[in-house]
Amino acid sequence: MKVFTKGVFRENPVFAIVLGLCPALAVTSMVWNAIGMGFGVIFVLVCSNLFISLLRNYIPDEVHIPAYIVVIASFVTVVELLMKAYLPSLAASLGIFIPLIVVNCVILGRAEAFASKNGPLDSVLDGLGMGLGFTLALIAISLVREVLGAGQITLFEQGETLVRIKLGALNDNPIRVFAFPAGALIVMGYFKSLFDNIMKRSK
Amino acid sequence: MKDKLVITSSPQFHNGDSTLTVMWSVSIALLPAVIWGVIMFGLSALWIMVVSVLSALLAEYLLNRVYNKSTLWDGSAFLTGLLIGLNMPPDMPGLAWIYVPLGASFFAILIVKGAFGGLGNNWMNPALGGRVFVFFSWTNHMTVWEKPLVDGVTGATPLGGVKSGLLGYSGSASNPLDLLNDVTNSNLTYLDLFIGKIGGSIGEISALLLILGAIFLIIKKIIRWEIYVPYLVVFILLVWCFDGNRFGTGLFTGDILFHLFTGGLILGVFFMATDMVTSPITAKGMLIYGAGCGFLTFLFRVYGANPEGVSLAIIVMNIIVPLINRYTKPQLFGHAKLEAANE
Amino acid sequence: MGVFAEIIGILVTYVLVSNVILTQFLGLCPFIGVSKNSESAIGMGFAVTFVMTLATMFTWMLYNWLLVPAGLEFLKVISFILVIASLVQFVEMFVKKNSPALYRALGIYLPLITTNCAVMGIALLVVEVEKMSLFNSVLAGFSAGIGFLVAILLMSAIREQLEIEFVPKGLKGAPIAFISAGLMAMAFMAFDKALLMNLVG
Amino acid sequence: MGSIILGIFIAIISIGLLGAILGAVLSLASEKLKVEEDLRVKELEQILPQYNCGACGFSGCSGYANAVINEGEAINKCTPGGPELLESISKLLGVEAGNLEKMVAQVHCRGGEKSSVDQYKYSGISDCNAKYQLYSGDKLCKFGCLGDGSCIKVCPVNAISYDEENLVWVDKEKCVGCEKCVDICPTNVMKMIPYSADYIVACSSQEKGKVVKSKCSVGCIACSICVKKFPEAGFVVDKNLSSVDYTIKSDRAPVSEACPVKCIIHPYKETKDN
Amino acid sequence: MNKTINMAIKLLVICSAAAFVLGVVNSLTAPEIKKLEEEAKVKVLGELLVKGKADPAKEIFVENNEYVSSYFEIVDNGTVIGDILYLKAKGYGGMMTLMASYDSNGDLIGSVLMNNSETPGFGKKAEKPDYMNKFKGRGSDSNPLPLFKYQVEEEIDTVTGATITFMGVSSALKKGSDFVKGGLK
Amino acid sequence: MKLKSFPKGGIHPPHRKNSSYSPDDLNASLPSIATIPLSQHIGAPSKCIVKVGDTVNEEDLIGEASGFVSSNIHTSIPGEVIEIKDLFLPNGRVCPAVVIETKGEFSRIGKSLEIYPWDDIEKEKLIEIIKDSGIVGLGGATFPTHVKLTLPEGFELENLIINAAECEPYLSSDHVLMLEFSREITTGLKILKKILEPKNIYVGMEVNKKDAGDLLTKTFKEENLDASVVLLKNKYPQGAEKNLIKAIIGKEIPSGKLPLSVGVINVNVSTVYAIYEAVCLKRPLVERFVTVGGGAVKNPGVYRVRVGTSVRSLIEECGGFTEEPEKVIFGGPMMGFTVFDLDVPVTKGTSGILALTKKEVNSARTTNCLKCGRCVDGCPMGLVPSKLFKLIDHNLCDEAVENGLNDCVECGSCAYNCPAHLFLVQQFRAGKSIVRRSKGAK
Ligand SMILES: Cc1cc2nc3c(=O)[nH]c(=O)nc-3n(C[C@H](O)[C@H](O)[C@H](O)COP(=O)(O)O)c2cc1C
Ligand SMILES: Cc1cc2nc3c(=O)[nH]c(=O)nc-3n(C[C@H](O)[C@H](O)[C@H](O)COP(=O)(O)O)c2cc1C
Ligand SMILES: Cc1cc2nc3c(=O)[nH]c(=O)nc-3n(C[C@H](O)[C@H](O)[C@H](O)COP(=O)(O)O)c2cc1C
Ligand SMILES: Cc1cc2nc3c(=O)[nH]c(=O)nc-3n(C[C@H](O)[C@H](O)[C@H](O)CO)c2cc1C
Ligand code: SF4
Ligand code: SF4
Ligand code: SF4
Ligand code: SF4
Ligand code: FES
Repeated sequence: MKVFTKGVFRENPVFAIVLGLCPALAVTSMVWNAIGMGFGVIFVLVCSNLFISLLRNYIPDEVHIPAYIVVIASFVTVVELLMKAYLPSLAASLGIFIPLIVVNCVILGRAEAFASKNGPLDSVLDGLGMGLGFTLALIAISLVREVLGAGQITLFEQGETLVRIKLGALNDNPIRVFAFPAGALIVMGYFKSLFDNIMKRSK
Repeated sequence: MKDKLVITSSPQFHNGDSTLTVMWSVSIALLPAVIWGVIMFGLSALWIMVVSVLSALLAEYLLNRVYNKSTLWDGSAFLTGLLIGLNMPPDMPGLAWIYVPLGASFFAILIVKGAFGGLGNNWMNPALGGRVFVFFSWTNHMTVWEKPLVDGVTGATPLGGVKSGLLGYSGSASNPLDLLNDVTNSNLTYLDLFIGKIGGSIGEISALLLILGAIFLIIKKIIRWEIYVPYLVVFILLVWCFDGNRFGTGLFTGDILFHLFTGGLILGVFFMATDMVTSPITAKGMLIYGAGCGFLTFLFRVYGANPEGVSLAIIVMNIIVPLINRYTKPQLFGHAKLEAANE
Repeated sequence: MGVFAEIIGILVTYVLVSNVILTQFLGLCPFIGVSKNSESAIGMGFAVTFVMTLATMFTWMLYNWLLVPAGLEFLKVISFILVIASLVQFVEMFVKKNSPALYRALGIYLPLITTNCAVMGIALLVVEVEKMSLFNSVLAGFSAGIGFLVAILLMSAIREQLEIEFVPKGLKGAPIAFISAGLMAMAFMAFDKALLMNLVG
Repeated sequence: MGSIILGIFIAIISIGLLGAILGAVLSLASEKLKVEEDLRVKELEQILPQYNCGACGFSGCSGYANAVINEGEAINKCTPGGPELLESISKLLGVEAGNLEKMVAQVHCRGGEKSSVDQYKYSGISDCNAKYQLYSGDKLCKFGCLGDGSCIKVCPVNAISYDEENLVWVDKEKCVGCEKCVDICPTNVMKMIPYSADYIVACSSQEKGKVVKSKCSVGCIACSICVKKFPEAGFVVDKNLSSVDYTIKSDRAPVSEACPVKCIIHPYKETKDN
Repeated sequence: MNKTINMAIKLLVICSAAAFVLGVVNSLTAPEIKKLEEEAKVKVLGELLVKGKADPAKEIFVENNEYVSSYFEIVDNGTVIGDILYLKAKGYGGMMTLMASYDSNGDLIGSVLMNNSETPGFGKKAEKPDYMNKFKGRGSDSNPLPLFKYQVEEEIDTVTGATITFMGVSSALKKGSDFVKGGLK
Repeated sequence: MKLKSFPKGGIHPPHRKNSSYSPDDLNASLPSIATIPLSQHIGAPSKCIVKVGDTVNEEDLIGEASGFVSSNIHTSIPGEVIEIKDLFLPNGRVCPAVVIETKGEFSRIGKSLEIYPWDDIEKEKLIEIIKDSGIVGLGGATFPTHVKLTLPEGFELENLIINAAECEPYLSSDHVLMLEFSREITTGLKILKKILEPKNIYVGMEVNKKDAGDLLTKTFKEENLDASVVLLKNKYPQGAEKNLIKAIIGKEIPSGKLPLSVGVINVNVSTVYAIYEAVCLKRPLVERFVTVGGGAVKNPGVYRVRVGTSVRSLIEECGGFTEEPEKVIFGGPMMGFTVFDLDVPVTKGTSGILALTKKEVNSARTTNCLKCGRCVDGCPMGLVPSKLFKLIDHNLCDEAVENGLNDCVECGSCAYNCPAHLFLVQQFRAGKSIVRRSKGAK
């Protein structure tokens, strides 16, 4: 259980380790994008952790990095292709950040640090925890950003199906800067500060 | 005889200037422009400035409470609020006249200044940070221009008029003023621009009154020539050289007067670029910074998508100030020789 | 408008208008992680520039000369990352062997670059989205690297200054760095595309 | 269907080849370009988390490993690794904490606003070292705590805070014994004591009892009651000042009671949180 | 050397396996993606055509025109009733591409904003059909295409804060109309 | 004529000098009780050679130099030692002081001056006399003069620079001295010339003392001394050794080096006069010129005061206070020290005693630094005081040293102009002390 929860909070990849920032900031102007991105990452993390922990004894040490990368890249491609085929508008708004999951240091880091040393069950749990932590962080950032920057919360969007809560006056004149990179970074700054303080208290 | 004398470290006396006097002097220097804004645009302008100043003070008060300080009346928050007010369009629809200046002041004081530790620690000009924030957030409100009340001539700001005018223009005007008059059906003169009978932000329109305020600050040795002179010189030179191209009159035909008296240049040059907190600390650094501001103002104003260039130019230069400070340290006394000797 | 204008255009685009960090959200991890002091920031900046230039070149060739003719565009992620990872490793070994001084200055930043999404991001961008020519791609890679260098250099100067300012305790360190970066990004919105268009056509 | 299989086939061939070629090149290169490395660096690198995040202030995990081994960098810079990592590094490098008793810092002065007499009206920086430049501080007693908290500023773990009399006080649970506060304190009133110390003599004045009395109501007047009445309790009076010999274990509560100026006190108590 | 070969072979195996998996996934998703692209094209043509048919394959490229890059004909029952133009326009976020269809008089039948990097909430509004509807049916000398914002009714709702996009779109559409009226030259 | 000055930094505080005086009234009255500290110089404190109850004659030795860099101390009045007590000196140090109550005869008062010939005395012997007379630098640093005058073997001195800049506001002791004793100063210079054999002699002074400069030039000519008066701009700190030398001969003393490294010895003009007295009158240093001034003093003026006289009696002599002073300062307002006790005695280094009113002090609440750069403009040493301040505040003293902390001469130009009223100089002193301490620990 600890394997699972530490990724969610204490070792949260975005807030504690400050990695995987680009997607955390780039795709968080809409909650739905954050959810989509988060699930992509969870999928890749879980699958690659599982495979790597299964294969860990067969992969020679000298080429373990390229081998891991290939495994990860394959799952990333799978995500990309599936998303393009079945969730095209999400794929369009996530843009190159889907293929970039492959360079998200969290994933390779977990493969190296955890999956290559632990059994499949633990590795899957670890991947799930880390991925969930990542997703929750993204959702938190995107909630603030979409509410302030667009005055709405978009929970799902595909074709004609749209689950979106509009927030009255804010929706008419949202504080648009929060939808831009500038706002993302500022929101992230305050989140990080908040997170640090909570961690300090809980110690 | 008192029982105890005051013990301090040397020096034991002081020239008498203080943060307080500096900040309030700037506010006083801005007073003519404030009054002119109200005369030209009426009470709506006054209310906008009241909102921005009050909310700046409120934000400062909140920070004071959180960090246990007492800087509410040191003049800096007031001045920031005032400058924000002066940088607002004179009329905004609906409730925008409340939430736009309020948003700008809050962003300026709480984030641009407060997050860094308050007065003196911020690297970006708070008032301009706040203004740019609302400009990008509520562009629709920030680009609506009302007519001046007295001798009203044009709705658009001169620069905005010229910029959008140029897009679809097919007339024969060969300088910005003619173009403006042509597009907006008015007959402005350079004197109108200078005195401030034009559209624009509340406090930017009257070059004359702003220059008077600036002279007051120059006399009081509050603003430094190392900033405003290179700013003006570089800007004027570039305008003179290249602005004519836009009107098809070739090099060295730019309309200097038009550019000098429009678009908040004077306000920016003398009151905002000179903010000591966000400008370099050495004279050499200030020269570089001033020149950079001039260059960027020209670039943004003449080639950028937004009609305004001054505020963006200054905050972009603010980013570079720490770097400038790092590379323009003065030569330490007695070290030049030492280094030479060591080599 | 000749080649010259095009070159300037690409440079300005990737350094200012579409700065990798401040407008594209690429390469933020090292940007926050390695900007605490200027020396390492400069080292990182040059290392990124170097790798990015090479990486865009190799991936462009791979994509346009191998993947596209064979109809294998879907393999771009896996092949790009292989190329980039190997490239970084190779460069690292090469520099270490041949120029220990350069290695000390730049090489130590190389391992960080494999997981820097700016490298991969720009490589994908130029071949897939922008569909540039080889020369332009390499130039774009180089310019994006310079954009990274500029951003991280400015950031490091700001952070070094903040180090001795009286930033509130809770915001010291990474949080204030993010906020500063946010303000930088806001100011960089001044460099809009229209500016570029009007300048170089 | 055929074309699909053909496509997959081409994919396998080309990526497989790419992988093989790159693998071969890299392995060849790694042999040709091999540089001897300190094995310990490699080992340390292995146990670091490999996030290469730069949180340690170095260029990635290997940079940090290198700095630890070759430049003697502190081993606690990797925040992502957490305490477990710290433990394994210290195991690897054999840097043991040792079994000496933990020492903590404490202020040996209780002359707060109410108890001590001022010499002059100070106006200047609120910092002990700065104040010390002017006649060694504004208190009449030159041995006491100036109360401006230079120590608070340097303490890396925020172990020092003000108590209700606006004198500083160390929380011995938080203190990690780095002695930074001892180094910064201009009056040397901050001293190290064992973690287990139950009582301290909260005064540092080496002046004669009478003089002390005129300057501060809680200063040690060297009356020697603690020594004479309780010879077993381990108190020593030297240079007009009593102190405790902590190697002697004894019940010191009665001594504290007996001290006429009440400067023998517990080294732990509540502080204002601020 | 043995080691090298060993490593190369292992990587080869891993890569091949990965490529195999991806090949399979790709073969499953590729038709789906293709279908989506087709649908998008049909939708665009639907907005551009009221009647008649167009064959994009017969695209004619135009040299040295600041606004029109290429065009192809709309054919109804064998007669050419108009043209579809690819237009270039200057927007806030750089160059934009438009597709616009005109009848032979130069009246606008329909238009769609294609590639652009305008700001969501501002210029991006021009992607919406009701934005373009403001231009529909205009173009002849008696009913000219609007060039300035005030020439469009209810301008406040749709185009506020995006003058640059508007000017870009409107001038491109106008130049397109002129191009058609001028006999495609 | 273009006035010389140092090129960089410097400030222009108001002069507030008052150099009117009447020659007859120059001597302050003799103290009935003199408190004479045993450390009035840089270097090792002197060793006390009297005890309570001893009777001493005027100008008797009471403290003996306890090393090479140390100085003799003489009593300024005849009488009985009634107490030896610890005393806080204005510079914050504690040292023992001998308290003497007047008794017996003053040896010189009312007697005609006897001028002893010195032409035949050798160099070494002259330095010996200076040492025995307890002469220390009177420009403020109180560095034992005999040490300064002892040149390294075979060293040929280029320039002797006499510091008569007196750039501190309020102070005019050196000015009055020069107006009154130009002939004696000239003789003192001749003695120095014999000891040091410099190629050139310059007397540097701010142009506000032009009258004294003209008088000196005239006297030099009459006395056939080859020395030139250099008039300098009124700019603080023109009198700081490094800046003075830069202004006059254009050379910069390398950081951490002595003036000797650019071939200069720099002596204050009062010190020159003290040398004259020691050699020609056989009189040790027991008296000096002190400016009493400041808005709170009724009759400000310049007086010749015996070492050991208390501030209280000196101020009473000037008519007392007109209003309560905010601060009482030893020295000038830029570099001087405040005191909390009016019983502190005048020492060899006391060039002025100022009682400033609240209005003159102009203090205000400190705020954060505004980065206005006025401190940078004012600093004659090319430092960035605002940065140093923050570095020290963040305990980065080593970095502060890299940024030139130890080059700061504590002139106060930075703090004088600082709109944030930051205590810059105090911070630098604290920083230096921390650095010194940590160096000592290592
Ligand atoms: C963040 C931002 C995004 C903008 N996006 C667009 C845009 O997409 N299209 C456009 O024409 N103008 C855009 N603008 C430009 C401003 O809206 C410009 O000032 C406006 O076009 C002025 O026209 P107005 O008179 O309609 O307000 C943008 C401005 C900002 C600050
Ligand atoms: C520790 C120390 C040693 C000195 N040694 C010499 C010396 O050997 N020769 C000399 O001419 N001056 C010496 N000086 C005197 C300095 O040159 C200078 O006159 C003195 O520090 C006072 O200068 P100021 O008031 O400008 O600070 C020394 C000063 C100090 C503090
Ligand atoms: C800021 C500053 C100002 C000074 N101003 C004077 C001055 O006005 N007159 C003076 O004689 N010495 C002044 N001094 C002291 C000189 O630097 C130097 O110590 C002195 O001239 C040496 O002569 P002395 O050893 O005879 O005192 C000043 C020193 C400093 C640091
Ligand atoms: C000459 C001068 C110009 C100033 N300009 C500005 C300004 O443009 N914007 C602002 O927020 N504050 C300005 N201030 C006030 C103050 O410096 C500012 O609030 C600080 O940046 C806050 O740290 C100015 C102050 C002075 C003395
Ligand atoms: S213990 Fe020392 S450093 Fe701490 S407040 Fe007291 S005097 Fe200052
Ligand atoms: S500075 Fe170090 S020794 Fe002092 S209290 Fe803090 S942790 Fe303890
Ligand atoms: S006190 Fe030091 S820092 Fe300040 S001006 Fe003088 S030399 Fe410069
Ligand atoms: S003079 Fe004062 S406020 Fe101005 S920069 Fe220097 S320290 Fe800061
Ligand atoms: S996620 Fe982009 S660099 Fe880390």
